[in-house]
Amino acid sequence: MALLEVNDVSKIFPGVRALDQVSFTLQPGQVHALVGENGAGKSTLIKVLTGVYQPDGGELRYQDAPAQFGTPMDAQQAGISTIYQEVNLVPLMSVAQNLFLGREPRTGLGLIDRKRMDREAREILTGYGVTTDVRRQLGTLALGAQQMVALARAVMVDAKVVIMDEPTSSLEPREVQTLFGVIRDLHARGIGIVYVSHRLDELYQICDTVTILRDGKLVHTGKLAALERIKLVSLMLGRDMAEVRREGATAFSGAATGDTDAPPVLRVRELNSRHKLHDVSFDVRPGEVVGLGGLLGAGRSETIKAIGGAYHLDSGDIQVDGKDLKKPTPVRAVEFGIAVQPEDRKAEGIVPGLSVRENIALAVLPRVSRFGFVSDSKVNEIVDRYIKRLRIKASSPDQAVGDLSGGNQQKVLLARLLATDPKVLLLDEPTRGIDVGAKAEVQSLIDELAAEGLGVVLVSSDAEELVEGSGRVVVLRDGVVVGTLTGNRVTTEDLMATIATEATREH
Amino acid sequence: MSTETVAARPLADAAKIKAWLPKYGVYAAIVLLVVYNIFFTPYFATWSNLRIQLIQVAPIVIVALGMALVIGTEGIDLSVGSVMALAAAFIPLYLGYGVVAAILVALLAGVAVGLINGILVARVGLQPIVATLALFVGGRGLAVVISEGKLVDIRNQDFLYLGSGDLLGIPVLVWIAALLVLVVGFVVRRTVFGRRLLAIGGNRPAAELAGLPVKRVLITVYVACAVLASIAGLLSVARIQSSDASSVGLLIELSAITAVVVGGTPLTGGKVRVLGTVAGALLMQLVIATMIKHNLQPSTTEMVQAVIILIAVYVARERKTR
Amino acid sequence: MTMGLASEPSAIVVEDVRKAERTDRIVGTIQRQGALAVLIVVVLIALATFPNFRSLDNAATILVAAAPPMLIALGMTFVIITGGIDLSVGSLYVLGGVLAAWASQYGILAAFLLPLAVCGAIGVANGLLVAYTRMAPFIVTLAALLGARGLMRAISSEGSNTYLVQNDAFRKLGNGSFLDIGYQVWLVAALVVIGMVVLTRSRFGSSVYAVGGSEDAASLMGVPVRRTKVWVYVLSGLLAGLAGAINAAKLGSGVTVLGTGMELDAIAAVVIGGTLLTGGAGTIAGTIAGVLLLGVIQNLINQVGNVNSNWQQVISGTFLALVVVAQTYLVRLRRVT
Amino acid sequence: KSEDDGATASNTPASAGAQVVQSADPEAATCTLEQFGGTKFDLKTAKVGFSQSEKEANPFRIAETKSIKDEAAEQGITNLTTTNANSQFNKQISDVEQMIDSGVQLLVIAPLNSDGWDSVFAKASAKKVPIITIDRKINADPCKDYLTFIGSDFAEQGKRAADEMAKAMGNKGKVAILLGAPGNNVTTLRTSGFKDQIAKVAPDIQVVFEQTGNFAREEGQKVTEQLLQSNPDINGIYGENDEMALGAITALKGAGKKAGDVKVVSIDGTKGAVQAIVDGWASAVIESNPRFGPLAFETATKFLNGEPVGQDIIIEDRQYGTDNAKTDISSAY
Ligand SMILES: Nc1ncnc2c1ncn2[C@@H]1O[C@H](COP(=O)(O)OP(=O)(O)OP(=O)(O)O)[C@@H](O)[C@H]1O
Ligand SMILES: Nc1ncnc2c1ncn2[C@@H]1O[C@H](COP(=O)(O)OP(=O)(O)OP(=O)(O)O)[C@@H](O)[C@H]1O
Ligand SMILES: [Mg+2]
Ligand SMILES: [Mg+2]
Repeated sequence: MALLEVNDVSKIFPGVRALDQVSFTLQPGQVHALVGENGAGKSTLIKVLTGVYQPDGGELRYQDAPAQFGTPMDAQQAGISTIYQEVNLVPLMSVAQNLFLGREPRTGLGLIDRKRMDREAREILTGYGVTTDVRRQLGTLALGAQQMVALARAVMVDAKVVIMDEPTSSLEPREVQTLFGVIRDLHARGIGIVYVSHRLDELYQICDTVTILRDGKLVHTGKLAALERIKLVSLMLGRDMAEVRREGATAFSGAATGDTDAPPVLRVRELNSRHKLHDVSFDVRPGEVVGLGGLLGAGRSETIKAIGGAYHLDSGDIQVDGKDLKKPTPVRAVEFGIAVQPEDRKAEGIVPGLSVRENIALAVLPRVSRFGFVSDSKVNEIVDRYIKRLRIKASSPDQAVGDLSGGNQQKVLLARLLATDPKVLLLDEPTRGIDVGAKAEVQSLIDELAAEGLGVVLVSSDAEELVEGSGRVVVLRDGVVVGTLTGNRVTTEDLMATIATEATREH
Repeated sequence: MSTETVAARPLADAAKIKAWLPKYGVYAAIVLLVVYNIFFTPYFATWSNLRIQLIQVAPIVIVALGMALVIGTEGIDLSVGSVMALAAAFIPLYLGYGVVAAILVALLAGVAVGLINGILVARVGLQPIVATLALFVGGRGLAVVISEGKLVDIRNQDFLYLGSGDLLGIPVLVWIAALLVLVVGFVVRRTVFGRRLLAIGGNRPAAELAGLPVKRVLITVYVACAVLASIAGLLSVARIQSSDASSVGLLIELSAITAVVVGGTPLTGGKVRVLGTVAGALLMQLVIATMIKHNLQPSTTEMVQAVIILIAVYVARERKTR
Repeated sequence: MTMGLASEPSAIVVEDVRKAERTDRIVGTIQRQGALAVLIVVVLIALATFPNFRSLDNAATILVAAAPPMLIALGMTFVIITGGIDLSVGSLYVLGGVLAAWASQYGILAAFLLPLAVCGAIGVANGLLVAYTRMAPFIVTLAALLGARGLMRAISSEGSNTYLVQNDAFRKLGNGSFLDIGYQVWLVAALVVIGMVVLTRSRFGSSVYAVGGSEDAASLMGVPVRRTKVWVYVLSGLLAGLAGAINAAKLGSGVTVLGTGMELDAIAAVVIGGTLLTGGAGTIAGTIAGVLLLGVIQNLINQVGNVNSNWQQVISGTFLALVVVAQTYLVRLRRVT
Repeated sequence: KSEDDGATASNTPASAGAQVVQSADPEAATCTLEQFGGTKFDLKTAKVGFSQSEKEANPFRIAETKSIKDEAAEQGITNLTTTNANSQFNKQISDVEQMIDSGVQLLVIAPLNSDGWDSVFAKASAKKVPIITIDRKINADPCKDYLTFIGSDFAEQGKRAADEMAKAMGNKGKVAILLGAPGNNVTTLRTSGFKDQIAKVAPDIQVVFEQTGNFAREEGQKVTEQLLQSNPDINGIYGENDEMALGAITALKGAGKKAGDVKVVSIDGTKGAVQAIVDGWASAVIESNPRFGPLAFETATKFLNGEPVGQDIIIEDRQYGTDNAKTDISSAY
């Protein structure tokens, strides 16, 4: 008996066949991995399953009966809970309101019983390791905590199917473990789970079945354990196994330590920002990749933004190539050769409505123009160069960036940074939410750039990526530097140990 | 296979029209209205008529250009009418020092208002509609205070030439408007400022992080909008040959916003359609002209305008992006 | 539910979180009560300066005058919280008044039902267009502003025909009072309280915040986004029509020369009251303070007396800017610390 | 206010162009203090309120407010409060109510609208505050709801404009009307008075075109430009105020017409319009006199002294034509 089943569904968007006669079956108690490159159609399939999109062809069956969900609400009421890819909660509403939206406990008069709602929310969230005041605005929580709220919300109801679209992309190891605990529990209760992730380790840890999509088509479905990792990747990419085998876990060639004698290109001293950063200091040498490690909320993003002039600092010194960057603003930071790639690509990175060309040239306009008039030839020169160098896949430089896949959006963003000829690159989660192929490209690019003499600061929640990519890792906790890993201590184990040691805050 | 191509054909045509309408719908509407008028309105297809419509639409076009820039940054400027009033109030006061002096003072008034709006929006961080509401309310009052409530007849022929003169058979007013359309079109397409403006409208946090001088660009946009409005104000004065701060530019903000939006510039920013804006203003002008020429009552005119705005915007609305 | 693993957060995080929470709450309070604070200060100064301001009659006059704008701003608050805007309210207000005056010949019930029906219907049209065609609310309701005014002119011989209220009970409602406070103030107060309960304590209210906070998220979370949007415009239309009706009752006729700029006043009041034009946040208490603030300023300018009308405008504009700027800074001050 | 705007305001001495009351019909209704039911008070020390309807942004309103203030000073009235509704009717209502609350004993009101004064009357009658309405009449009971109305007869102005138009056009041709702001009883009466009278005295004159110019010069100009284009055979333009007529004249000039080709008649009597007669562009201007101060306070004084005052005090409006424009232009405002 299948719990949820689609047969030969198709979904066509203008210009794209996002799903092409895909079939998919979920059994009760199954933890079903759904994998594929960026743009393979995973999210689209999920949205078809849950009533966000209506399929252009094919049949949907739920509990062995034909089904049709007009809205996400219908699917929810039928017992299909979903955590969509982007954290889809309402940031301005309270945590409790988000948790209960649409199913608030009510008093006899039909009014929302706020006390009960808050109390229950507190109880539920404690179970997920979120101990914040539930009356707080959700948006003030870290992404990971928000994701846990979304998870709690999805699992709270009496669901028969729980669908998770990349739930771990913004979670920390600790939280991932919480999530896995929840999944095992659901599995034990016979609930069907669809699990989408680009992190292969996770899939092998908790999934029993796998369905692989490529370019909107079904390429494989079956037991996961029976599928070799390399085979899985080669199916996803549609490439030869041998080719895949050569490349390894990440595309980093080795820890970039730079020239140990050279003076630092970036020198950060005693950054302080209320509640967030306390005396954060570190150096980055030319050619060196310095990783920033720590749990979510450790202050890594704040550190990066503060150096880039986009986060308020109460005190602190920043030097680029020996020159003092006083009162940093984004404009001055760019002038000093600092380029920041923000964590949230959609909200703070790309300008979705503008073309690839305009996005890449955005930060260097003065350099490609005379008397305020933009020179098309100069722009094209730069744009062509970076499209080639970063292998950006776009139908043309005039395509709107919003229409590209996540990985390519990320590359466009990197191209914009590189076009400014930076001395220091500050990368916050550069590979978040992009597929294996694109990830590898970005990683090797980071290597290349470091080799060319740039100083790189890398933030990543992927411990493996952090350790393999960085020559040195500065570990933060609660806005304090709690340790620095160098040389052969740059390992996942040491990273975890440093994060876990009880810090004594000195100030 | 063959059945598929046959079936796909009309589909493709429908899709083509769907893609075409948002872009060219306004122009199509203008054509329709002109055709209707040629058949049903006496003396419509004449040069003198074209001339009048162009003269009348010119000030609205000029204001709408500035409005389009502001809307491109995801803003809005309600104070344009008040700026026109301020410009009008200053003209007679300084005409004694010469036409150039008077024009400069009027433009300076625009700069001042634009700076205030821009600073309120960019530095203080007020929402544009509220920031400009203050000057919408206070600006006209100030203009009337400055002019002491007097309506002043303008007799300076050099100045009046701007409003009623001809150059190569085309009204000076129309030349000026056309020139400004070209300049704004060029600025939007070809200059650093134009691209920054669109980026800010498209994603302000991203523009900030990319190191664009966001505040400066925003302030400049509001100044440009106000200066364009003050140009419209002084041209209006030259055209009606008198300065009346209490009535010039009344409610023009709504006409300008309508022109911009009907012309296909979304209120959500990140995109500016300069020619569309001109077409939008022209369409509304033609609607009003048609109503007047057929001697219809204001009630009818207003209801027809409402319907046309809705149709135009419905047709031109953005396809949902991801 | 006790699922998953509870992990003890470190003491430092807890402390930090607490601090952040306190800040959050203060920010929220100021944002909500900023207008109230300004209102209190202004009223205190006025009480000390103008003897006539102190009279109960004057207070009653301010309240009565604020009644229709309050209703309109109430509806506008809902609309703005969903991230929309309703420019048609000024026109609906006049239209409602004209319809109420005309219908009063058929009794007091008709005098209420007709404007509610017509303005509600225009609200439905606004809502449907905004919700189902993705046209910008600004432009949809701008068209409705024109259309409703056209309709009002069409039924009043281009505005030259003023219908007189024919029903004494209806007229009484406009001018009578209970405990020295006009009936309409009581009516508006009751509706405002209902509005507050609906906004903060009903599922519809939650939906309104959710839609404004993040439309996509709301729809994925199963909030009936479109239905919510339609309803807020209906609500706004109904309240504007009702405001027109009670004003007609007070004036004893369906005056046609009203309402221009009323939508902007309402927006200003709502924004002064701390509601974000971007949607997702706002309170009715703030809106009340905003409406009263505008009313009190008007009253004060009159108390000073003999202020040239043009200076009055300059003063109102400046004051508006000051209040909004002050509020913004208050909020920011808290956020930085 | 809108029915009259004008050219450059001037500092004409108050005496020039003072209002003159039409010789009243002896049968006409009057009102006394006793009838009204008020109590006598001393005007000089009394609290007096004046509510202006529109911004003092045009000659008519400027002259009107100034006349009230000047005359109050002249009479030694020290406690005069003025408010201005900025064309917002609800504001005028609450302005007046607020003045009543603050204890004014006499009200002079320039109403924005003729209807909608119920709540004000309810308040005023409770305190027996006499109300003098000037320039526009309120539809209510004189000597009960309000004391008296002082002002012009707008329908009569329209009629006289029609007479002048008929004369200027030689009783035949096509005429266009530039209407005032819609929904305004000044517009309504000036239109109906004009059309009725034209039908009566010159049935060969056709009114072929009626469009609003909202009492504004620019709109008068725009509408005229359109109308000249679509109706090239127009011989006469009736502007319901001087401003629109002046706009029309600018349009006529722009269309290459010569002075006198199209006859222009308007109402108000501003300097600019009278000058247009002198220049040959306009044929006649009917005056609407804004100098209400002296008459208003004279009426109030009489009333407080117990003498009867008329319930409708209609002033004599002069008119300007080719014969007297040059000589009388100094008394235009
Ligand atoms: N609303 C939409 N309109 C047009 N095209 C779309 C839309 N949503 C998705 N697509 C396209 O459909 C394809 C499949 O997208 P989908 O989001 O399902 O991929 P995915 O497998 O979830 O990728 P990722 O791993 O990046 O999340 C892509 O080419 C995408 O560009
Ligand atoms: N599990 C949690 N529960 C409640 N609050 C949390 C949790 N995790 C983080 N926070 C709060 O979120 C805030 C900062 O999160 P933010 O994402 O900005 O930190 P970050 O160090 O930049 O994260 P990252 O390292 O992932 O970039 C902190 O103030 C912290 O109190
Ligand atoms: Mg996806
Ligand atoms: Mg972060």
